[in-house]
Amino acid sequence: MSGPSGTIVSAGGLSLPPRAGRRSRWRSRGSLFLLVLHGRPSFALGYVIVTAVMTCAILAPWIAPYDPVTANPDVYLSPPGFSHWLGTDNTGMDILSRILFAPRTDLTIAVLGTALSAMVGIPLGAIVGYYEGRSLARRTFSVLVMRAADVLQAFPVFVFAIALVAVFGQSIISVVVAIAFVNIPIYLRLMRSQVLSIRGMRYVDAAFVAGSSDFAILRRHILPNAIAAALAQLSVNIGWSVLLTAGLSFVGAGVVAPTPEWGSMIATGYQNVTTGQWWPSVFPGVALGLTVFGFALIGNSIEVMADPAQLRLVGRAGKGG
Amino acid sequence: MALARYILRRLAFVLPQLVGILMVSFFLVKLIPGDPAVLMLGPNATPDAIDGLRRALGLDQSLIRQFAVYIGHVFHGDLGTSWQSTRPVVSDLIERFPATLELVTLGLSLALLIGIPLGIAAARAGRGPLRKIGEAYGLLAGAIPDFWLALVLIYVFYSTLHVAPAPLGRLDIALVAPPFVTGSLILDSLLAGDLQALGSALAHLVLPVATLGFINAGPILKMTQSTVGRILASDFIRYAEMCGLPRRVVMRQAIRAALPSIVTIVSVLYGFLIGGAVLVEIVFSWGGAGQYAVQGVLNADINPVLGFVVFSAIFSLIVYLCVDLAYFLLDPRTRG
Amino acid sequence: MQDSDLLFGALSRRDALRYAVLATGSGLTADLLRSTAAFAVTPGTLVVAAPGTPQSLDNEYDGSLGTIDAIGQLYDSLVAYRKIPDPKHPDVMREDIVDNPSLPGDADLEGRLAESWDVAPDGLSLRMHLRKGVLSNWGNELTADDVKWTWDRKFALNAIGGFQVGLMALATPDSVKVEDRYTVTFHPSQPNPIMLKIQTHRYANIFDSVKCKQMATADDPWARKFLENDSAGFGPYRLAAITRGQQAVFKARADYYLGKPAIDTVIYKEVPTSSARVALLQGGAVDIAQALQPLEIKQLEKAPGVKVETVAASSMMWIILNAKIAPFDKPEVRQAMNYAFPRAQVIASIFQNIASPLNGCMPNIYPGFNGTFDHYGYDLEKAKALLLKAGLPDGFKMQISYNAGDPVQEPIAILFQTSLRKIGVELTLHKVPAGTYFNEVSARKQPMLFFVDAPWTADPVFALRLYFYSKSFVDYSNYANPEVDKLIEAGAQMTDLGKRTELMQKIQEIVMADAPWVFVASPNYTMARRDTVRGFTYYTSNSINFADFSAQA
Amino acid sequence: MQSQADLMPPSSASPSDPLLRVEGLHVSFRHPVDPPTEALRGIDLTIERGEMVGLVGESGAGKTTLARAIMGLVPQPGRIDAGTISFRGQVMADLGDDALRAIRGRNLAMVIPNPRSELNPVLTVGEQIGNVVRHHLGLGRSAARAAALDMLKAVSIPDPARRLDAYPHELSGGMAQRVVIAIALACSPAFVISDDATSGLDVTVQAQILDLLRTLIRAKDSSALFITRDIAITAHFCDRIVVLYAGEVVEVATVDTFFDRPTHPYSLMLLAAFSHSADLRRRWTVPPDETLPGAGEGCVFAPRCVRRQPRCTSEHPALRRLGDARAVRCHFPVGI
Repeated sequence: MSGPSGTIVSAGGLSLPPRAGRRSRWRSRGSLFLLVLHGRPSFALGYVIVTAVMTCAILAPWIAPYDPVTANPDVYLSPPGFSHWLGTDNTGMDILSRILFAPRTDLTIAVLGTALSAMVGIPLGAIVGYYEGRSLARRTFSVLVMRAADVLQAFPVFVFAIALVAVFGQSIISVVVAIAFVNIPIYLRLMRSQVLSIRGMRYVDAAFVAGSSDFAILRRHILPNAIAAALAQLSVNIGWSVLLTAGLSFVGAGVVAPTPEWGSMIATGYQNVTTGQWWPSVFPGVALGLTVFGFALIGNSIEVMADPAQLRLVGRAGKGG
Repeated sequence: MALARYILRRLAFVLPQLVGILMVSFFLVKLIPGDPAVLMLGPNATPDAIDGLRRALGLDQSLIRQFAVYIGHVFHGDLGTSWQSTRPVVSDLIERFPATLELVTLGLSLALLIGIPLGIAAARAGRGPLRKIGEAYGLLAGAIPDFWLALVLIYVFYSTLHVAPAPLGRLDIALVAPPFVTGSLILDSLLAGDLQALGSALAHLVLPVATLGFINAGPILKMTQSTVGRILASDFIRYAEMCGLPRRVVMRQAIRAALPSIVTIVSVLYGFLIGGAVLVEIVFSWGGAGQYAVQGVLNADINPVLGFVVFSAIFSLIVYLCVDLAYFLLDPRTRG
Repeated sequence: MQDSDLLFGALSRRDALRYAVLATGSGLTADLLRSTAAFAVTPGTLVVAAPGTPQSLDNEYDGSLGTIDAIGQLYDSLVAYRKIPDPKHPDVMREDIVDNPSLPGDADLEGRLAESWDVAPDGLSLRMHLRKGVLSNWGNELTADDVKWTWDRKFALNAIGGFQVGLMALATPDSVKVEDRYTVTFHPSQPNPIMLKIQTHRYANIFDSVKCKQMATADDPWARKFLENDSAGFGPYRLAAITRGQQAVFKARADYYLGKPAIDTVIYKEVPTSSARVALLQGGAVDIAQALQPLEIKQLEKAPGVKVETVAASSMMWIILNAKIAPFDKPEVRQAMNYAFPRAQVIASIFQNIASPLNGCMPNIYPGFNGTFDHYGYDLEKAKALLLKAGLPDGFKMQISYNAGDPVQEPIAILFQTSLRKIGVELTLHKVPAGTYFNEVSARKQPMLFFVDAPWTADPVFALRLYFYSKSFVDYSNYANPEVDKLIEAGAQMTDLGKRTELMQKIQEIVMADAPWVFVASPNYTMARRDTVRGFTYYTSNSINFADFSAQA
Repeated sequence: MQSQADLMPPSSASPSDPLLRVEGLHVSFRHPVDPPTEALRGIDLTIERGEMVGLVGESGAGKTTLARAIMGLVPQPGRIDAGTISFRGQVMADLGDDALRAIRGRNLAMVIPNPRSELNPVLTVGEQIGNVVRHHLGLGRSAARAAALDMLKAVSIPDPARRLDAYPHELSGGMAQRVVIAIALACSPAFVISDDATSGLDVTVQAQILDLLRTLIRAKDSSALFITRDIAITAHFCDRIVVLYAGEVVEVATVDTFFDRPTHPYSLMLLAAFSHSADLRRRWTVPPDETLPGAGEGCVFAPRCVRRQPRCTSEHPALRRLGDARAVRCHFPVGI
């Protein structure tokens, strides 16, 4: 579990100009994207990995050599070989097929959990940031929300997540809820600090003076410029959530067996490592690590694209050679 | 005095937070299915006995009332009893918390030893290969599940190479643990002058500490790199360069200025790892506090979970106080 | 009070969770533990690696493996089965549990705390003549009062002991009568052919009433506090120290009435993960490793310096089919489940053949067992036909609960799931933490659960009454067949062995046809030890007696 | 390229090397998407010992870039494409990092604007002055502290002994500026660059500081380059004036001749902007013609020039010598 490491530390440096015409903005973003990839080929690797993993998830039924949840005790614990490239587990299920199917579970949980937390955390953080220092009622609201976030974050993440799963029962939905809960404070804080810094800018004051409503100011002027940091966080967070999911499964609080899922595969396989069969747990670990790595790379690339200071470095590296 | 005011403010802030955390955890774990009275009495209990115990435990009262009673007990240092260990949670935790603390402290120290120099080197390297290595390490360390790394380390160093002791806890099974003083086996065996126990404790620490160190060096590296990088590009370092100060002096100033950020991430990691190292604890059968809490959750044993939350909240409180103290010493601006 | 006896090692309530909560072994392909290699077995000391230390030392309330083991060392019963060599392993001794109608109580017993015994032919009284001069670990001499107090306590506390009181068919505490200082008589309220056999039960141990009364208080008249943490018995060992979660140390008693045991000190270490126990045994750090996984046992068989003996045992693994929950209310569905269970594959792959198919509804090593009623071969066609007959041609959705603390249950469930899918039954796996697993079982609210248990007393009345008598607390399948109930009630009073056996066979035939369980396996008992340790004796309680062992220098 | 002799001021006809010589300096900034922008395009500049030169130009003309290039610290995405900078006859580019550091702050010092963000926030004033003298002059701690105290006295900071232990955030803007001057002059450098040193201060404080700076520079017999947007300042403090526009030197003249008879239209525009005559301002200021390319073929000032001729947009003017110590980059200089 890499907890806080999932947080982008320097995201505060984002400062985008008020948005120009939609088209030009996207055009420049597009070229930016290519440029960043060109400047840091490793970022491209991130997109390749994640695309590959997603492709596996989608195409698994067609590319997996075996059914991922059909046991075949005749070939239990076969080492990697011709008929089972990555070997089989203790019930004779094909490891490769299970690894290929696993992102369906892992990514679904991670993406849903992260999306849910972003959907709650981003608007809430924006409102809290926007309300801070305004009228008493609004200030009280934002203070209450922030204290609640403190409490949530002070709870040991892992114990909290397991407790949530224990309460709601072992299912994918429970894990999604647990992941969403532990991630909400991250978005909440990120958006709040972004909004706080943008709120102080002239063009926001101008809109305020011009009589725009709070909602309009938030939507039109603040959110578009504050959201980049959250987007960068999103990718990193998906990776982190995959790790958390796997960790939960590892202690048996994750998905129901024999759902193909990397963490539970590692956990199940571990019993067999004891008696010399390393393959059931080593391969899923590699797949898991690669996937998280890919998402982290993408997160980094978004971060770089959104941070002018870092862009300069990239540009130099790109042009300079 | 400024420092005292600081600490008081922190305390005033933390106490309600502690109650808040307890409240959330209390109601959360109360929702976990499983009747403690049934579990405590076991399968042979008659319904009468169960009802009696429920009354004795106050389980027949409203949740709010139960919570009030619990909080009252907590402030008297009573965290209840674990039905699994049949012992008071406080004594269980006093035994187990130091185990976790020792592991986490050493793991984090190793992470600092790896992360800070690499982070500084990467920040200095501009866009050279060191920076790439630093970045790759940061990403990789963040991507590897710690429990998996622990398994691989065990497989390599214990099963295959036979250089590490069996991952069966903190001390060789044949040895008698030194008398309990601090709870840290290193310190206790030193105090007792038991070199054999010391050696065994150290040997058992190697793999779990390496696991935690390697993984957590990632965020420390990232933080160091970005902070030192930012500081190296900052006005005052540029000014120091303009003043022609030697490279090492400039670097020293930069690192000194980066310290508060590093202290912050270390404190966050420290607090996180108390509960977050649980998977590593499990893999190494460490018998630490996190493992205790997780078992509590999984087995509807409420008091250990709440007790763990209390302990870790108090621990976080102490860590954050230390951080404030460090800030106070490191940054003159906070003294104003 | 129910299944006191039933708890099979690894799966008992409390300590199972400690060794198992999470699938996390440790040792991997264990080899020498470098750091412990130096720790050779000290002569006279036996180190046992167990899943858990005893929870409570009071057998009234605790049936976990650690407690079961401890009771055998600290206490003694009135009588015990005579030992004979195991037919397949001449080195291994086991109880001679074969019924012998020429002997009182049909059982081949030897005296322990009792020197001799008289069983009334009508089965209405059992007189025990106690051995004289037997001292407890507190130095008090054994008297009839101790036996009386022991049973009074069972009456009073009415937990596990209450169950035994029921088996003995004792109506009131007065049914146990002290005749003189060394004679005591049990008077069951109805003819009871198995009352002598029940005295062999590991939990029919006798307390030192003098000490216990000293330790009793007004709040605690039966010395529960004291007996939870200490002992007052006539057994071969005394408790030297106990640190729960770490170890218990037992010391041999020089004044034990059968002579001081060969092993002077026994260190009973808690090593929660089974792979860790394997590693320690291989490294020589421990002499005996208990409760190992099939693959680990296979691995140990090849290990140098280690001796592994695996013998047919009384424990059974089955899947409870709750007869009160549809569709298991229909016998056809329950039969279909048995036909669809890939038993041979499970035995071969998951159990590594260190188990035999469970071919009956009681331990197949017990007298009176009949294996011919088991006709459940793997036959999906038959299963489908049965489902059709039950009106479920398209199958159904079902959930199976399994114990996270027992590593073999999940793969078995997965194999079953794969097999059931072929007849349209969609099985979902429900993992239950070891610590709360027993609650799920005893609550009887789940449709399908794994269970592992063993009736300790080697008698069909005892075993069948336990699981299939509708008034039994242990009838976890909610199985209720009036005919079976009647047969059990009749059998329990039938003093004639031949007729009793007939009744019991009839019950087995009916139960096997009714299939309240999926009959899974009869796992062997495996003793994995250093090859310097001798004297393994198998007991139907699936636990060990330290006094049987000796160590070679 | 203009020959060096053309720019030699008459007063320093000595055959020895000038104190600072910049030849054909090109600096450009790289951008990720757009082509690089040229910040300096062929700067030639010579400064003699004891001379004070004013460098004027509007924001973005390249003044600070030039100053930083002289210090050997081109700001981040920029780099020197061509040209040399020699200090006391030594080509800076040939010096290693250590040698550069030894010169910087010791012989070549810079006074910066907005010093509160440029001073190290966690070091006291005394430590920061002391650091410089310790490393450049090899003084011990106590000697450095004494020297720092002397410098604080020299820059007329009130209560210098107490300020020695003050942190930057405890200083007012004016005081911080004095501290920066103290740091710059602590080692009696041969050459001081003042980069808009007083831009952020009140007008009265500005005058005090500039007076102080000039007095101290004169007292130490140093040379100086005064970078400013405020052309009036140069009139008081400098011997010569160099006008920078869009990275090019457009006019060089002694102070007297410059203010008497400016020749470049841009110089006139600058002067007009500072005059009280609206008429004058109107005469020399036109709205920039966006249709003309900013750079490239013609004169860089052409788009804003009131005297633009067709030639101005097609031919890039060279820096022409107009007699002693005087040069202008214009096809049609004023009054010639």
